[in-house]
Amino acid sequence: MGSELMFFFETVISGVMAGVMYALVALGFVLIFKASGIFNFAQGVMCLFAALALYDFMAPGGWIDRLFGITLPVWLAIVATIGVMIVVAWLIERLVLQHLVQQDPIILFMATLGLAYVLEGLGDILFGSDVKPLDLGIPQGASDWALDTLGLYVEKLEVVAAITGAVLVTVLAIFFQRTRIGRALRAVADDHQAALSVGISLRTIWVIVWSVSGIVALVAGIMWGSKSGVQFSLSLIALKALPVLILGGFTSVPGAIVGGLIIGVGEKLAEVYFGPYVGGAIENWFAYMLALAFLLFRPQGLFGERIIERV
Amino acid sequence: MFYREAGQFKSSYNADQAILPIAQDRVFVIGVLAVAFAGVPWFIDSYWVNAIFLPFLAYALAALGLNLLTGYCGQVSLGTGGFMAVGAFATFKLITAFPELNLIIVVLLSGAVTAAVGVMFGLPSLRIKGFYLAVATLAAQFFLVWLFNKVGWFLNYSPTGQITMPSVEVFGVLVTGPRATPAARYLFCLSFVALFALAAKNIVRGRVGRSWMAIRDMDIAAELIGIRPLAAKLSAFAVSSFYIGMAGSLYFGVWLGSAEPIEAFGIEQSFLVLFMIIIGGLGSVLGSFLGAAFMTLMPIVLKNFMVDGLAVEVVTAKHVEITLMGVLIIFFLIVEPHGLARMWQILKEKLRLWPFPY
Amino acid sequence: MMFKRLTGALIGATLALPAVVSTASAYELVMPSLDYRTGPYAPNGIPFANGYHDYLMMLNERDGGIEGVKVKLVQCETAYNTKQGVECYEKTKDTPPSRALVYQPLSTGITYQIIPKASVDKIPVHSMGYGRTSAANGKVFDWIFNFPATYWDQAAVLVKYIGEKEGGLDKLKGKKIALVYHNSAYGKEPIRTLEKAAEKFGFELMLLAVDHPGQEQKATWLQIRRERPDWVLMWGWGVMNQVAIKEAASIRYPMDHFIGVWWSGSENDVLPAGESAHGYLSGAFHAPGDNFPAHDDIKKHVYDKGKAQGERDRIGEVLYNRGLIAAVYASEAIRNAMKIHNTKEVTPEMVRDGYENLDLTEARLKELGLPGFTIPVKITCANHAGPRKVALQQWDAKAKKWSFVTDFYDTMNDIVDPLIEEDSSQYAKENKIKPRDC
Amino acid sequence: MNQEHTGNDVLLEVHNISLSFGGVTAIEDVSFDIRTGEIRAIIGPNGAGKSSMLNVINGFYHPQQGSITYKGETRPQMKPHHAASHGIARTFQNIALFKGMSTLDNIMTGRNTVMTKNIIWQALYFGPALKEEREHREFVEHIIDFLEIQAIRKTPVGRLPYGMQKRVELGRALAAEPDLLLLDEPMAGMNVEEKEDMCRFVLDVNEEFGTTIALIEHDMGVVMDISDRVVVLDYGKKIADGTPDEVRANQDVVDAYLGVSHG
Repeated sequence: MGSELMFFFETVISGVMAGVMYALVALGFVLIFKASGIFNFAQGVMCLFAALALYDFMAPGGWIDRLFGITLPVWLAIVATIGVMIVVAWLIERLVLQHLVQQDPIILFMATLGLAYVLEGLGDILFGSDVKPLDLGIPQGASDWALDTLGLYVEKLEVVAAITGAVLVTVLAIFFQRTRIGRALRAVADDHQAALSVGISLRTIWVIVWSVSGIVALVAGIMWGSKSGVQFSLSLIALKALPVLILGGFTSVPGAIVGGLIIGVGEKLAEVYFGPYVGGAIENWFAYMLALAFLLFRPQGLFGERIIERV
Repeated sequence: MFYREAGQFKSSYNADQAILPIAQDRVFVIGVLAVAFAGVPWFIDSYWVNAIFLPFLAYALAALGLNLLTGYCGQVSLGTGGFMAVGAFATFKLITAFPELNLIIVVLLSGAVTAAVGVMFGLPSLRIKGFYLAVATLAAQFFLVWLFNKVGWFLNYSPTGQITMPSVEVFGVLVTGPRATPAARYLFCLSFVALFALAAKNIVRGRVGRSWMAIRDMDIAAELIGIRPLAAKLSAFAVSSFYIGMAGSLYFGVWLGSAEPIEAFGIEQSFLVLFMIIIGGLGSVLGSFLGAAFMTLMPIVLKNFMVDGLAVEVVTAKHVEITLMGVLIIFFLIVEPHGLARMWQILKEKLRLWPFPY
Repeated sequence: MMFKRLTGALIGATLALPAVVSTASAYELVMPSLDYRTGPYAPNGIPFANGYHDYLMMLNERDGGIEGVKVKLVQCETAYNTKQGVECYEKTKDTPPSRALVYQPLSTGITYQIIPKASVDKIPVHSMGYGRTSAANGKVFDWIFNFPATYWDQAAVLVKYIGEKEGGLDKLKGKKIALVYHNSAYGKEPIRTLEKAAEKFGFELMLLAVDHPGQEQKATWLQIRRERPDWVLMWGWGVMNQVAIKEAASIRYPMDHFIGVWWSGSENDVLPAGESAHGYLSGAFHAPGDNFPAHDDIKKHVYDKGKAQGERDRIGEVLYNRGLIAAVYASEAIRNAMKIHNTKEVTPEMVRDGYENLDLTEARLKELGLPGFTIPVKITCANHAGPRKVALQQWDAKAKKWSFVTDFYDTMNDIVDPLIEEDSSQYAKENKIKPRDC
Repeated sequence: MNQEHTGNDVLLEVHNISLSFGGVTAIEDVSFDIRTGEIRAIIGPNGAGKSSMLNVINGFYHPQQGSITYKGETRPQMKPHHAASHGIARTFQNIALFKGMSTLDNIMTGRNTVMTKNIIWQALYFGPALKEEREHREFVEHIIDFLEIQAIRKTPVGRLPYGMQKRVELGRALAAEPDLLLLDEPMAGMNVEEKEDMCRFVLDVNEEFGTTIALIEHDMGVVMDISDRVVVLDYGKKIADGTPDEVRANQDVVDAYLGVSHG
């Protein structure tokens, strides 16, 4: 009985950890949706692209190595990758978004599909399609202490991810609440015209928000890439973030985290306790069904802004 | 010079309500149909049918179905892959259980089954809107595919999980299976697509179509002038799923011939068809065709152009193809955000003035 | 203006579509290669495609082709996608002068697509150790070959190995074996065989499906941690393998009790897990490593001349060698066809005969510069699966090397044969095929 | 169509309606009636609850208290499509046309409640469906003639100027052949000429088709000119009800409009 209870805790903890990992991906979506109303289909590919760049900068035979004959240490590679993501954001604004201001959200959504294709193709051309084991020195494997003393299985990488996720959300929350740019971002989210009238350039805002989202993508890419190696499949984790998004609301940063936790715990419990009776592999649709059930009660997601209907 | 409507007067409302009120358009469409029905079958070979025409036709029908729902009724759905799977599996179950049943009836029944399933998964649309609905329809996508993959009955307990279409004759002509001639398979699909494109055009210009568009443009006002959201949305889901189900049936039965649920009907399908209608033109029957052509044929054109034409190495060509595909999508959206169909319309308007641009 | 130019280019490209340009006047052996160097499974597709490419190029460079007739390798990118695979098949099948001589479809989905088509087009298909298992029955599947062994043989062999380690097959009673499988047609292949074996030997079978792509397997491994199966088998593919091996290590599952199918046993799968993958086992039907004379020839004739598509230090990876052995089988079948039909201008029909009468002995392997690389293969009209033997290899994380740890085991005919018979006769019935007499 | 212009039978009556949104009271205990064939104006300062009242009448808002008697049937609330199919049509304060559709199609949607042919006939576009489509098209063409908007028949309404859009919206409401027409500020934002046109249409509708009209309007001149009776709301309460002259003389109304503080 005791071990059953212990196992239940383990399942819940795994769910929490998985949820944080999903939330890391979902955060990138939220940032862009919040500030520009764009559902960014390319978010998954951005994670892949960032992780590919990061690996490449540190690897012998990578671009830095070929161009300058050196490989970068981890921290410098991260800085360089952040630089790359900012350039990518700037290019996206310059070449794509700028020409599509005022279009329907669904058109912009389609444009992000184009972006996804471009980033995928460029990623392949620039960095190759092999599996790249990403080792930044993040501890991996089960925590021995937890396993030996508590008999509890906790993955170290995921603890790191959870802490990172928490820090990231806090930083973003402060960024949105306290800084001038953050307030501007919120203003843009509320009303494009109003934001323009107080003298904030929409274009600057978009570059900033896509950059931040690129950085979030890098964090997600590092965490997932450390787990499975950097490869094309990394771009598919975006699918895992979608139920989190609907549950938490497209516009809420804390929503992404809470949504991630609910989805993570929910799907793990379902798979472990209910899956064996129906043949398993139910996690995916269960996550969506769970999100759908929530939506039926709150059509705008848990933390989404309330939709008011008027004529 | 050649594209003029001046001098074409309508003397009755019937004529004014005709599908193609402008004579040149009529000639053009009849010409396209004539070439498609009478010309293409003469030169079509297995490459053209398997790589070009059947994928185009199957996806065009699916895109048409989704466009009815998303383009005309404004309900974004990402369940297309799942609904295509319903159509495909209905076809498989029907044709293996009743081998004597005419394939035409099987395809129609598959559409009907899918319509029923579509209505069921359309129910949340009464409360959930926009992208939330889109992502909610993913629940249908994942659940349906899981179901077909997991429950042996759907697969006729095939040990591998692959379903295979038996060879079926329609009016004495083989249309499925490896021995069916390219022309027979092509004509079978083409007939469905042409007929149901016409039906779609009719539906969207009648009462039902108007009620869908009313819901799309302003659902509250529509409700207040007496359009029932329930009936309008669910009928859109039903008709749309009917089309998508038939598309799934042709996709599996006539084109691929065998399929496994996860790969053939995965989430990528849902996105692909949605992108077809956006790039082709939301709320446009023509746009569904243009979008399907763009998304299915453009990669092949790019690839063949680079590999055969420019002798680029295959891998590089693939990478460049993906990148170019993205660039083209963005390019077309910037040039005309409302899709290829609108671009075509603008072209026609220019043609109307040609050769005097002002 | 821009638009107009674009339209022009597009029309030009469309017209170029069916163009199959034939430049050389001499007879050539057309060998299509349906590669997947892009997409989610690219990491596995690249080494295989390189191995296939390099061996055939080496023949061209060293011997002027097969028996002096040049090989024309026609590559086509499928991205492991069935629909693109169909396009590739249709595009390449009639390439002049010889038409496509043999297809290696390389994915379960594409194999299933090509099986009926190739039978009508009269082109042999070699789905080497994958695809439709019952194609082993040559009486029903005239054009399909899947030697040297099938998934079902492999499942049987893995049970045999486990039995041996437990001290005899009778000791399997009461044991628990888990199967972690890719939730697709491919992953479901071994289930029937394992169920039959479980029935016969009395072990408990635990089935755990993992959905594509398989980056999140927490729930699966939690269940393994709770149930503590004695052995874990895996039918995984792509990123699923890497994650599974890491998860297994995390829950401290003993690696030497964790056995993958031969598609879950490449360097790609174990390297990301680092040290913790040490001792992981997988099925195999050919040796790893680049220490064979054939590899030296490849380095000399392909890499030194700058005709390679891959990197030199990746020669000899497991999947590279798999591509290589596929090319060896194909070229030997063609050579055989030339001998049987006494012509250098072989057609796909002749190559089929070449495959059907293939007898690749150890002596011949030695001549080819691959002594001990794999087991001898002898194909007959009735048996398209050949020897149906499987060995196990193990990963040494310190040396970063795979190596054989067992000899080749025979399959369990009493379990697998009836299954093959059942499935192939059902296929024959559904498709109205009258089995040949052999 | 040529009903008697009686002015005596009560078509609709609201009894003691109260409506609030999350604690904020929009309408408080309001009762009044609308007689068949009359033009009934509802006036009051901004935020008086006029639009809310219309929304209650055609069922979009559900009042917490009170009941509605329409054509002799009393119920606490209506469903919007029920109201629509029983002859209540309306226009909106902020134009609520279907922007993606042409003028003709917009007005045709007004006929939806009386069109019956099912989707299969429509898909065939043949026989009964074609006949039905043509009959309704003819009816709609009458409205188009009546409103003098022939030239913009095929124009997408999104491209029309504001005044025209208002007219199309009126056309859409008329297409339903309503017994009771609710007009929410039909002349807001119009110039004098457009207002005159609109007044003419409203009066013509009332006289030619005998349609009962309830309208909200801010332009007092217009209200006093065209309406038969006026009800005045202020802060959600009814403060006056009667003929234009009676209302004009009411001290509460004068106070409300001049902004004299209450009580």
